[in-house]
Amino acid sequence: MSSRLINWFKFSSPSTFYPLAGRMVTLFSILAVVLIAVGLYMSFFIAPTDYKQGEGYRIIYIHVPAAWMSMFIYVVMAGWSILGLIYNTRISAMMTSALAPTGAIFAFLSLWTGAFWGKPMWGTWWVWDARLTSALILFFLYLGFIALQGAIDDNRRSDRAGALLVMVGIVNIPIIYFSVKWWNTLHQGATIKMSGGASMDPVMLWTMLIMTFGFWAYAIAAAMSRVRSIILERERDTTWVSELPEVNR
Amino acid sequence: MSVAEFFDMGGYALYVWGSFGVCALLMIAEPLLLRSRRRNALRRVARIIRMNAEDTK
Amino acid sequence: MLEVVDLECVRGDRRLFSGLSFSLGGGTLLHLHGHNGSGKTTLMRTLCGLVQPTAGEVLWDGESIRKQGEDYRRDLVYIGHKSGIKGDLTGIENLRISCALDGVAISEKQAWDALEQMGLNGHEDLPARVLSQGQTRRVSLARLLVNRSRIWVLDEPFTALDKAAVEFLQSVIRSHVDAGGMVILTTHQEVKITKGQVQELQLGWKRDGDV
Amino acid sequence: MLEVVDLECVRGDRRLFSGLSFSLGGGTLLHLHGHNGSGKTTLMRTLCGLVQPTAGEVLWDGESIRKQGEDYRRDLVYIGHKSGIKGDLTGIENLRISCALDGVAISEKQAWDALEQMGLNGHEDLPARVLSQGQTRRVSLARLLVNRSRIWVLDEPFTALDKAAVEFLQSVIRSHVDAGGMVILTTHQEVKITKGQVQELQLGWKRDGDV
Amino acid sequence: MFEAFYTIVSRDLLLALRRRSDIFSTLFFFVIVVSLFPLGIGPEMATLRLIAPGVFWVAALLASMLALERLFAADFDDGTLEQMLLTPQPLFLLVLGKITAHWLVTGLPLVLMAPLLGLQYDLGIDALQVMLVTLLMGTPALSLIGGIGAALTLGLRGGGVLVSLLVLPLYIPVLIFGAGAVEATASGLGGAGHIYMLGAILVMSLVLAPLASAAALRISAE
Amino acid sequence: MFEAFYTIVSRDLLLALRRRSDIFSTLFFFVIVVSLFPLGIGPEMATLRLIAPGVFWVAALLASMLALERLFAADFDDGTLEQMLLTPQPLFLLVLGKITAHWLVTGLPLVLMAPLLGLQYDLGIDALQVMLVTLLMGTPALSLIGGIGAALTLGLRGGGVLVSLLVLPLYIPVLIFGAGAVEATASGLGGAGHIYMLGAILVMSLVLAPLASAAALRISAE
Ligand code: HEM
Ligand SMILES: Nc1ncnc2c1ncn2[C@@H]1O[C@H](COP(=O)(O)OP(=O)(O)OP(=O)(O)O)[C@@H](O)[C@H]1O
Ligand SMILES: Nc1ncnc2c1ncn2[C@@H]1O[C@H](COP(=O)(O)OP(=O)(O)OP(=O)(O)O)[C@@H](O)[C@H]1O
Ligand SMILES: [Mg+2]
Ligand SMILES: [Mg+2]
Repeated sequence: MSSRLINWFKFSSPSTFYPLAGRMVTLFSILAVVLIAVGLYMSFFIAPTDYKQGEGYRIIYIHVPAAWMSMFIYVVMAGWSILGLIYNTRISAMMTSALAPTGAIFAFLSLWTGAFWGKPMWGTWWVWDARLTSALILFFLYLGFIALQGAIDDNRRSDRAGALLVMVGIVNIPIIYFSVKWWNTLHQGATIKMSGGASMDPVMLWTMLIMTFGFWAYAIAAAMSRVRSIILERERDTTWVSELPEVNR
Repeated sequence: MSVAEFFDMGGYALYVWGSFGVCALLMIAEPLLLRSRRRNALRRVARIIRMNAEDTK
Repeated sequence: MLEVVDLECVRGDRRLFSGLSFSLGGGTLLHLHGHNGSGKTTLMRTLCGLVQPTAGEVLWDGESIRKQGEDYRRDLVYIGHKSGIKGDLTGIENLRISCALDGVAISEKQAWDALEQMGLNGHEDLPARVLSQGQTRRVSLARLLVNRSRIWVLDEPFTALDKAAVEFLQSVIRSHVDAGGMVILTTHQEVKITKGQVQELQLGWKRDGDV
Repeated sequence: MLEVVDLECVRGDRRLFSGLSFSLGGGTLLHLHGHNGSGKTTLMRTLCGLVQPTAGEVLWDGESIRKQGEDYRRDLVYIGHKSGIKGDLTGIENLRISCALDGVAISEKQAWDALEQMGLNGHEDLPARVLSQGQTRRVSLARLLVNRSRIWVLDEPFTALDKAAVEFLQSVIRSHVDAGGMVILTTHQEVKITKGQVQELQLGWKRDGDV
Repeated sequence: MFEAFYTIVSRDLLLALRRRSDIFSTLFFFVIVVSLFPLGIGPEMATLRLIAPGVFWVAALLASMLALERLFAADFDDGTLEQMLLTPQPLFLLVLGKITAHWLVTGLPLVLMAPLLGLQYDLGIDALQVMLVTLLMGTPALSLIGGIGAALTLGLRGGGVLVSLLVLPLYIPVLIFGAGAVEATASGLGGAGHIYMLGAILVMSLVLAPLASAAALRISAE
Repeated sequence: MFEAFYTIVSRDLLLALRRRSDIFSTLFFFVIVVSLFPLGIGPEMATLRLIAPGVFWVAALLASMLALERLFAADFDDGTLEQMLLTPQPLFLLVLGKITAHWLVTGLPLVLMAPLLGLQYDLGIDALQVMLVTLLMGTPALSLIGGIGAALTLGLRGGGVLVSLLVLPLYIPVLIFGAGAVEATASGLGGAGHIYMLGAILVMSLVLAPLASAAALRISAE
């Protein structure tokens, strides 16, 4: 236990996390490019045309991954925040704020693509249906977090305030996820049940999964590179930063 | 299937490309922003190092 | 016994103080000196636990004040730049409420006496809003007369007070120190406290004489 | 030439002062004395025309200030308990704006110099919000360095200032008086102004020594 | 312990009594919003009855969101909050006290007023009852949740908006269930389900919100 | 003279820029109010289109009423208002300056935002145009009129409500003509008449309000 704790703390110090993050950026950017490329190819050329929605349904291949990631990233942020409270490691706060913008982007994408899907399918860009609304709420949560941290000059305060906010906001995730169950709505129910049984053509399903993993890799790459910048900005007057090769180039 | 057909997306061109387009846009824009942010951070650090060098001199 | 172990505080891009260590036993008065902006207020707020230091620790009876929380606060009074007075409440009400929250509820009678001593006769039951600066200040200082905490942290307590009030407050402080309490004080005016029990601490970066 | 003709001011059910008459020529300093709550601030605000007296009048060059309005205000600076500083603006911006409104617009350069003189080097372009009390006070006092009004009304200008700053401010006041200006001043601290040009005025009802 | 809770509540009630406005302003705002609509929309009863639940709940939500700014701000400015942080009392208790008083002053009057205003939109008795119940459960939840936002944004440059931006996402569920319940009842199918959800939200916020707000205050007071 | 006017306007704009919130808070409030209604009321487009003008105007009215509190309060608290009263400048000019800035910060963004939100309620183009025009004429009038109330209630216990109480009666005509114009257009019969009335109100308040506010300020500052 203790030994595990120790090497956890080793990585939680910015100076050791920085290079690690660097390696992850390269790895996951490559992964993301490959997966998304394959995913796009499949979603346009392999995946069959949907019998009732025609070609329009292909939006699903970005809509659903985006929607999932938007929720997933928020959960991860909450995880980091809790870690931060327990071990108060500086890195956790940095990770939280590094994830937020990417999460916000995905939340926006799920709204946007959803709207662009809704127009042909439901004949309207927007309805105040539970799922849609809760997705909108999630987007607001991200904006709120970013705005709050933006409004605070002092790093330490903004870290702590942010962490608290994220943990409070986490209660919304179940609401979003189950909103479809709780209200009977226009919006699709979960096609992938927790039980695992899928109500979907396997090819479509695979394409969706590949895209999802592509987005996932993208998110990691983006967050990691952002956290590197944050570390640089905050640790700017430490010696280890001043000794970095990329600085002295 | 011809290129035109493909881009027509069975009449759903606006919606499909509208979504995929914006998606691509954002997912290309973000890395660019990240890159510039990193550049600025590095520049700032470099400046600070130079300042300290001045002081020690 | 209050101990400060190399405390550091950074504000914006200015390091106000660092590696600051001292300890304070019962029956002593610590007089903070320093030019405007030297960090006196910041230091005091750190000692109260209102500000988290960027490095170092404050220990009370050997244990970090962060850990102690309420126990430490029970031993502490802080009177800062902000009056902590509700303009819509009378002096009496203000005093009684703040005491109740300090855990030492006092009777109407005691409150009247305290304000009387503070020279607010005839103003006890006016809404604090209409009081003059000096009078408002007196109301917030009245807490010291009824409060039995061991540490008093007083940030420029003499501002806006007239000479008589300053005299009186000094005697109050003196007797608290004599009774074995601790006082941490900053003021830009002269203080006449019997030397000997007095520690001095100098903050700041300006050479004196510099404006 | 400022004349006060039996001025009376009642606050709530207390008559602060009545039948108050005096006149003030150029090159003199009027030092108001009085215990807390004796009505100094009220009197000063009356002299500025912010408070309407219950009886009597204030004349400026023989004419009532009520009538003169803007002309009188052009000759007047009042620095009171409230800082009159916007926390979100930097010292420079605060100074320049208040001067512009006083009708004496000043250049960026002049503003920097004034604050420099007030000993705010390195803090000129911080939002006033983050400044210490003394520093905030210095920003509002900087007006005196660039302003050319004849009457200065200063309500406890020395509060929160450190010794060096007090010294400096006193020299500024002195030179204004020497240059034929008038200063109306209240403070509970000692003031060293070359006697002779100084008038004293005592307000209040408490015997001194009383708290 | 409860001593302190009691002191805070009575203190804030006393203050509210001194500046009555605080009691009325929220109530008044609520009344205005609700009554202005018929003016803006026109008197067709059909339409009004249709939109009534929405209007009432939105009005209630806005009212409590606006009241938030006053929750800690005054104490923060005059330094009494600072003093509270230094009292030897569990902070969450004081916070709970402040929120309780705040609700009694801003929330309760509004709840009691609602049914009367409801007549304006000629809602049925049962709909009115449900409205009363849901508001009675919903508004405290709103105050509790809002407290967190208020505490987090205390003394920040972006005060006003930030609060709304932070708090709104957490408010919307309350709105949906609240209005939902009334609508469901008005349109015949019972609103029990919604009301249970409201209850759940209330309990959760009652347990968690004060702790969160307390933590937020410590962060902001620095 | 205009020097002073210009100084005040730029000062307040600068301040608004520093605490952006003030710009957004009103706008955000407006957006919230307008967007929450569909949530509370439900998505039937027919209903929405029906109530749109009302919702928009009520929202605008509330937004500007709430922004009022901030018009003089801040300057009053930190003593800068006191200083303004002592400057050798005609006060009504300074007041006009403050109100102008206030409108640019709180009113204008809201006006520009309205048409976009209008789409949510799918209003027709012409209705949207009229909405834009009426808001463009109405909101300055609201700010000007509101200024009087704000000045009168400055520093009084009771601030908030009092303002609304004083101001509301004067606001309602603006509301009625404003919403009226949009409805009239939406329902085919042109809203010209209403718009003229709005114009008249605007001109009158532009002339009288600053003087009244100035007088009120002198009274309140004592
Ligand atoms: C603005 C409009 C929309 C928003 C905000 C939205 C939001 C979401 C969210 C948050 C999810 C993920 C939640 C989950 O997987 O359980 C999701 C999944 C999904 N959405 Fe949407 N959606 C919108 C419009 C649409 C439209 C118009 C359609 C199709 C007609 C659609 C079809 C789906 C499907 C099939 C899923 C996958 C469900 C699953 O596999 O669990 N969405 N959407
Ligand atoms: N965000 C910030 N950026 C830069 N400097 C800051 C910031 N916050 C505070 N400061 C500086 O920190 C110092 C705060 O000092 P503090 O208020 O403790 O001074 P003080 O010793 O109490 O002065 P005074 O005697 O005037 O009360 C000031 O010099 C102020 O300029
Ligand atoms: N509404 C009121 N009712 C009763 N008394 C009042 C009222 N308003 C003001 N006062 C009294 O008038 C006096 C105001 O005095 P002022 O502020 O001028 O005192 P000061 O001489 O400036 O005192 P300080 O030295 O403390 O600044 C105070 O004694 C105050 O109690
Ligand atoms: Mg200080
Ligand atoms: Mg005074």
